[in-house]
Amino acid sequence: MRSGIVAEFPTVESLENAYEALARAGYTRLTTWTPFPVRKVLKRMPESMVPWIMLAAALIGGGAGYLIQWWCNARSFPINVGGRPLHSAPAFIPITFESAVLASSLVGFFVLLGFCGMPRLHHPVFEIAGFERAMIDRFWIGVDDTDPAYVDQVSEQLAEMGALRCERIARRP
Amino acid sequence: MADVSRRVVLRLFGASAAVAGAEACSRGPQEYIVPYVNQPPEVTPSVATLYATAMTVDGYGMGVLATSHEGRPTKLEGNPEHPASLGALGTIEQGSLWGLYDPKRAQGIRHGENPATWNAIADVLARPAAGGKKTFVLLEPTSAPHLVDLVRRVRARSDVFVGFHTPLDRRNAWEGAKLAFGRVLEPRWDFSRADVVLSLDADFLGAAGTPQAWARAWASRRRIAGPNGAMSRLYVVEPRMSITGSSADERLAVQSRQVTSVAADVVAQVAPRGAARRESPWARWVGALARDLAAHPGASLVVAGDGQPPVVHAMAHALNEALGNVGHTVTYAPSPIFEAGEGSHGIEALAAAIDAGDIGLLVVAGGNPVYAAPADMDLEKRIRSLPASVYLGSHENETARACSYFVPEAHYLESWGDVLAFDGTASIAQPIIRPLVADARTPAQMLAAMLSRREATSHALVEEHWQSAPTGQDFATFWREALVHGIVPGGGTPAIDVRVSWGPVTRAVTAASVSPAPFEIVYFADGKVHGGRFAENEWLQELPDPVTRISWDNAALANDTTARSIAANTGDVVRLEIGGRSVVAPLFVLDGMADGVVALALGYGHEIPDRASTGVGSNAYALRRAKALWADDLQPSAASGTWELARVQEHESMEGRPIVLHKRLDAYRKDPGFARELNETPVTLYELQPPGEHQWGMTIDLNACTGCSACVVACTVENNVPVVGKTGVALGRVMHWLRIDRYAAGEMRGGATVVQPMLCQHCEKAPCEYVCPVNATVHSADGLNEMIYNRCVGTRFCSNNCPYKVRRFNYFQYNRDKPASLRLAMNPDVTVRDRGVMEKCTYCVQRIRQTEIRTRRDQRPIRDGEIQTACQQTCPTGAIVFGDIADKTTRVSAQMANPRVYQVLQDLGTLPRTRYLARIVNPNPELDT
Amino acid sequence: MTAHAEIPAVALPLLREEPTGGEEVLLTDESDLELTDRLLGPLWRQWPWFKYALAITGLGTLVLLLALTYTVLTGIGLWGNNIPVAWAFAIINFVWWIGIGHAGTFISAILYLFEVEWRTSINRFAEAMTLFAVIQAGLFPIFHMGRPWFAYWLIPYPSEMNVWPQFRSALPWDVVAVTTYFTVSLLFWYAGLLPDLAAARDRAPTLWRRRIYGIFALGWRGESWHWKHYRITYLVLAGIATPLVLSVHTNVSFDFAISQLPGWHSTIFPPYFVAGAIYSGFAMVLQLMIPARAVFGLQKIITRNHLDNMAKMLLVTGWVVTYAYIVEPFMAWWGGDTYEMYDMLVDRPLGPYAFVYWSVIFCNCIAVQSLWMKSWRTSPVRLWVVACLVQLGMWSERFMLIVTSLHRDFLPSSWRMYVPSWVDWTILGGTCSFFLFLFLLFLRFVPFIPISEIKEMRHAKSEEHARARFTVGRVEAPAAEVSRA
Amino acid sequence: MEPLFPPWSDTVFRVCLVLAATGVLAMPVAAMLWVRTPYVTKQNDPVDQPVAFDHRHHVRDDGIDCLYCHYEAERSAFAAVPPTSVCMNCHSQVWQTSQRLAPVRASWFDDEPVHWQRVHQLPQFVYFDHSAHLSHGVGCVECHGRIDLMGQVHAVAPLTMSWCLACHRDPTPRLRPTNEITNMEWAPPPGTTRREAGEAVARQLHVDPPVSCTGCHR
Repeated sequence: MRSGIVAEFPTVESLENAYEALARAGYTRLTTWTPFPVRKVLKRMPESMVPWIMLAAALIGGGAGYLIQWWCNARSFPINVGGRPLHSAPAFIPITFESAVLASSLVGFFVLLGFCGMPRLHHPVFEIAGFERAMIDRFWIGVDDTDPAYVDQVSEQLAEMGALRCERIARRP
Repeated sequence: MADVSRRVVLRLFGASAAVAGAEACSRGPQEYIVPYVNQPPEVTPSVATLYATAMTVDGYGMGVLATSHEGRPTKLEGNPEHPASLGALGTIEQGSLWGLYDPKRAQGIRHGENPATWNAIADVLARPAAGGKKTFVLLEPTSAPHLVDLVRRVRARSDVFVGFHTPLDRRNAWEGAKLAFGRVLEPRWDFSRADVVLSLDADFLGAAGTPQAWARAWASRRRIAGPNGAMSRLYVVEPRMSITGSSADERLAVQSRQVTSVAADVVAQVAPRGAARRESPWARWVGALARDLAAHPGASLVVAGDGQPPVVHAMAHALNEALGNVGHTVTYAPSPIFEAGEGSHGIEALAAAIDAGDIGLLVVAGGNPVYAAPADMDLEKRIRSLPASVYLGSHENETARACSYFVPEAHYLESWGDVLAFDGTASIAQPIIRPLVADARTPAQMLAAMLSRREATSHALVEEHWQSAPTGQDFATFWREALVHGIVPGGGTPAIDVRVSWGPVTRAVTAASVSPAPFEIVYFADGKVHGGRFAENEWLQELPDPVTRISWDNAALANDTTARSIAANTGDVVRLEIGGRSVVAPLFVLDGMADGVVALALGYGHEIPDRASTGVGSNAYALRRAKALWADDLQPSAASGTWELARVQEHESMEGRPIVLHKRLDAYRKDPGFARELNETPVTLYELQPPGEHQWGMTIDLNACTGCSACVVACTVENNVPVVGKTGVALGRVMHWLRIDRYAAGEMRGGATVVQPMLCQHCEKAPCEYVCPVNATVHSADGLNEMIYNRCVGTRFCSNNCPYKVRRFNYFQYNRDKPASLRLAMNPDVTVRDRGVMEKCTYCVQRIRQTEIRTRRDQRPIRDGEIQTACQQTCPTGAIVFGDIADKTTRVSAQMANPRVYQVLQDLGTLPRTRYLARIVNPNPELDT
Repeated sequence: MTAHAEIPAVALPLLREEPTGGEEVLLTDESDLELTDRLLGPLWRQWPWFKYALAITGLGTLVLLLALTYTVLTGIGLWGNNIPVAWAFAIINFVWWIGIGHAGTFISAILYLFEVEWRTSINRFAEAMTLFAVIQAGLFPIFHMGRPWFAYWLIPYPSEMNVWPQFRSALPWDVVAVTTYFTVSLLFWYAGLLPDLAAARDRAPTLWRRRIYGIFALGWRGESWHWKHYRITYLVLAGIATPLVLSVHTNVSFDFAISQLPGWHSTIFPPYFVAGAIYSGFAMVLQLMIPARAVFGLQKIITRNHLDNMAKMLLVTGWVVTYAYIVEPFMAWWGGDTYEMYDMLVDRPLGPYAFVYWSVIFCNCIAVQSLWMKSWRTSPVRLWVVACLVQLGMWSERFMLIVTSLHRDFLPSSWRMYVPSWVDWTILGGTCSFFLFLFLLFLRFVPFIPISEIKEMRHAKSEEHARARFTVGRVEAPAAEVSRA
Repeated sequence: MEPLFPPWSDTVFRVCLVLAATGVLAMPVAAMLWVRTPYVTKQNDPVDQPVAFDHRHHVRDDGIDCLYCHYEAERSAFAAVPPTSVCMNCHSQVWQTSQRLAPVRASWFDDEPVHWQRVHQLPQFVYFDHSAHLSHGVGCVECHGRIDLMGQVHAVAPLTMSWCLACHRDPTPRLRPTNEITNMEWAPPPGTTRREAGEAVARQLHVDPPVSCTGCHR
């Protein structure tokens, strides 16, 4: 999120409750920052596209791997090697497989970074005092002010839910 | 020197194959083209020219065709027109090329330690020796007509003795002839007409020094076309295992001293002229042999070896006469060697004369007498006692050190000469290259200098002899003809008719004693250093001995029994002692040696530092007294320590695998198709025959192959095969593309061994090819298994997957840091391989491709036999046949149809192009038990 | 910053009292913060012995460098190789190292898929080990070439020679397999590291360290979307890494299996090699983990229970290779091929290299049987000794497969012995210290216990705690569900 | 709280990463392009010779046939720069005193060969044979270009293996009647393409260039 209210919670449970409550209150643009994945939060989110992208990459990579071998040994420089056929399909399988794996894992990794908006060094939330505990033992939740259900009172609501503190992230010009 | 820089154009520095490759990313170095100033008409760059010349081995002539690339002799092949060669050359004759380029060759004339001029030497030679003393000239036995002239003229000088010496003389044979015929004659054998051959310690198949014609003729009776063909039978009586012995059908291993009595027994049975018959351990063997001989009157042949005493030769002559062989399988003629048999003023005479104090100047022309002289003579001390001594030699060797003056000897490829073959056929030896050693001289020039003709060139000396000789035609024509053909027209000296005088023979027969000695030492000249003449020759030193497969050493050869009685085993150091003198040598246990016999090859154990020969093997001359080639008062004993022998083969058993197929003749006749199943094409899914017009293939007839190893040297020289030295061989990194495998075949009698030339089999479905990750070894359209050095990255997977292990790897940089002179010996048509590259036999693809280009240029087909691989070309017995197997009319196709043909490791389905003809042995059924 | 307990001496902790069963090990009473700091501790703390250890292994690495340079400049004639034994130490070490490199991905990927939760404490460790082992392995195929400067010819690139690699050979397969394996392992490892690097970023004592870890953390913020994509990607990566692990050593085994050499061309090679690889891999994990847990006092994180499970893995894979050792000679005899029979039934057990064969049998088949005893499985010292024996055995096995098969093949005329040269030994030793060198750096600068995952497990367990007491290692631990969310 | 990195650092960081990645990927590509540059293949790079020999003059003005000097080309692997004697055939009569010819005369009288710079350099392991090509209808111009228009000779062809292979695999468009070998301006008879003309030659001379490795590498 770019701007809005962020609140710090001491425990997973308190975060989960807050999240549930806000969701029930109709908030759709909620973000959490947690040291480890929180089941209840992830459950409410739509599925990721990464696996499908990786599948496509695998198919393309594998196909390319096979075609390269075929082109090299059967088309570009056909040459009698030990009386074997020029297009020795069985011998081309290992590389086909490996290139499929290579392609899909490379693509997968970088797509992951992309989807996570990484790599990046600076992020508005990093400017929030105490946020550095978010990777350790604190649980943060954020309400985007572009959320249709957004109201300024949300910070009070969060406080009631047991937020240790609430901070506002101002929109940058 | 234009000659050197021209090499650039000639790709001589192909050694930089890798560099060129590595520099693919940078610009190659700027090269130069250095044309002739005035190109000789006969020279066409890149097109090799053949010149006929002749080499002198032990005084006899061997016809040579030298391949010359822009004036560099790069390969020696046999001259087909020459009676001793018939196109083949042995190991030493081919290896002799090294001597020309040997970087350790003596470079200059010197007096003591100081350089001197030819004039200084000539002064010494021309003027009478100081103090009115005599001059003694020591030459090697020679048949060179122009040299003989000079000797006669030099002798006209009252103050000059001329004597002859070689450690390998034929005096026994000459004396034997005297005994039998009353005069010196040499037998001329015709094995091609002999059904039964008896060799009395005669290694006539050993490729070194003997006329290749003998092996060829013998093999002509061994190559049987089919089960109904006939083949000769070879009996061998010998103390040590020789090449001839291992090719024998029936073999009797007895001590050298016993050969006499075996011969005597044969005489006693074949021609019992009052000679008493004795009981002997070999009575049964001799009986069968005698009956076999008698059953083939006029078609048998008895030959005696130079190692045997005169009586044995006499008996051989007697037997041949009694068997009616004279005129059929053997004829007699005077020896071409000048003064053959005259021992009167040999080296002993020299010693005596020095002791008598009447020698003022010694002139040694050729040889290395100080090294090779009898051990009890101490010639070195005697020579040092002389006021002056001049030595003409190829290297700064033992003799050179003893003599006060030294003159480098001209190699026969850089000087003029002439020589007679064993049958008297004369050849004029022409130089192929300008002398690489400026001051080099020939023995003839030394003699000429003694006649105050110091300026005479070797050419002048040879020419003037032949101008005076009755040639029957105008000289220019004669000279040209003689040079073109490599032989002087008119052929050899005619055979003469003689009768054996039986008296001495019968007396000898009765006198011969059977009893063996506790230990007997047998000296012999092997096919490598040949008594020491080629001790500096790395090609030959690295060549594995055909029988022991040891390279870079000689060893004390003895059989198991003898070894046990010495309490030593292979690799142990033994001390061989005779009359107080002793040498240490590595023992090598070799089957087929006679009990009690220890054989030691001559010519090893040199001590001059920084030479190829340094510390290689042990010096047999240090033991050898007088001139006998054997002595029976040997006292061997185990010494401390071991001696690593560099062997190229460590395992003799075939482990019951179908590698060398062999069968007895009678068994073969019963089952002619015994090889067929090993020649079947396994079922395969793949397209086998490549599309090319020609399909090259090779057959090797194991019946004809004697294992002489001439082909190995041919391959080495033709294909720039590097030398890796003793350590390299010991580590298992020998580079020979073609090797002669040798296996024990106990169930066979005779040699009880089989040999097999093993080279790239050029498999149709080559296992090496499909494992190469970079296409560096692939199949050509004409069926060759190609090896592309410049593509090879050296993973060595191909070698692992080669069932025949014929691939060789450049573990180090063997070529680029070679001395320049050795690079001159390189064949410019073959890439010089770089470090880290795999290499192997290519069927001499350079010859194939050049012939293709030539014939296509002339728009004509390639004739059968027009392409000869190097090994095939030099094979004395014609065992190797190469050609187009797609064309059914070629010789190789005919061989492929022979019922004996088979594939090694056929069950692997590699479908080798190189196929073998099974070995058939012909033992005497009467001796079966 | 919370204060840290002083690092104990190396030897002591081996004797220290430990939780034997490993029950509730993760339910220490520390807070998340304390746990994090303890696990990050080794990164901030000064280790008195670190620089010495680093110096020694660094020196060894330098020696390796020199030996390789010497080889490249002079030629591999410096090694003991000859004809017929054209492959020897280099390939032995290659197969050995790549085998060691298998445990990491196996633990992280396969055990992850099988929801084996005890993997959590050790997977990062094992993955790092994988990377460093593969680096060692990768050296050999290049340097064993006669002309390593042309190694790139194995890669299909448009060359001005218009020549390509030959893909029927197993060597190009290796190139691809090894590079793929290295890349995927690296990504897998790094992906797993992101949350902990972020944690290190936020706990590092000095600004510069925070900045450096910040750069490597790539801006990870534990956002809900991060976790969403991260989880599924990690799962899929694990999914494809699993067949990859199996395929890599299968490819390596093809280097031999596609040839026709007796002792090489065998169809059981792929499973045989993979099992052997995991065998030696687990042995190496134990060899490194047992000392490390002692040094850093991680007995509560890497419990005897872990040791127990790993020991069982050793036992299983040990039996698989034993099975292969039995099948090989049987197949030779059953197939009746002369050459195979000689190699399997005569040359290996009775030939000149018999001592190698029998040490293989002892180390890989007999010694490991001691792990039937729980006392041995849970005793760090004994287990460590067994692991070392297994490591030795697996190296010897590769010697047996490569040298013994090569030195006596079809034509007895070319049979010959092989003796390694001092350069061979130097390079082998050199790679070992290079491996340790990298590993020390890893321990020093990278969070080598997955902090985030452990915190997650603790959370899950504390949820479950009321319900059931469970012991670490129970496969159906509900924590696994969490990890699959 | 003060963040670790200022906002602009994101852009910087990403740009750096992208540059690094492209750099790594670009290097091999650059190398591949580099080896194909005329600089490495030494194309179009006039070489200074010890004698300022001008082919334009000798070929065009004097109409001397290539084979007069390079007479080896028909029977040998090497076309061979001619021996000094060939130069002297004419230049003992004409331009005897020309300064430009001093090195030639020096060579002739001192019997010292002229060290010509090599223009067409093949690696040592390539066994090219001029006679094989001439006798099968490959004209000089096919590989050497319009020598008759060169003052200083320079290589036209890259002489890379792929370049050789292109012709060995499909020779016909480069063939011509053998009597037109040295003709720098030969064109196929009107109405026929080079390929047609070449096919006729190929049929007549049984042109079948080797594509097996040992055709050139031995």
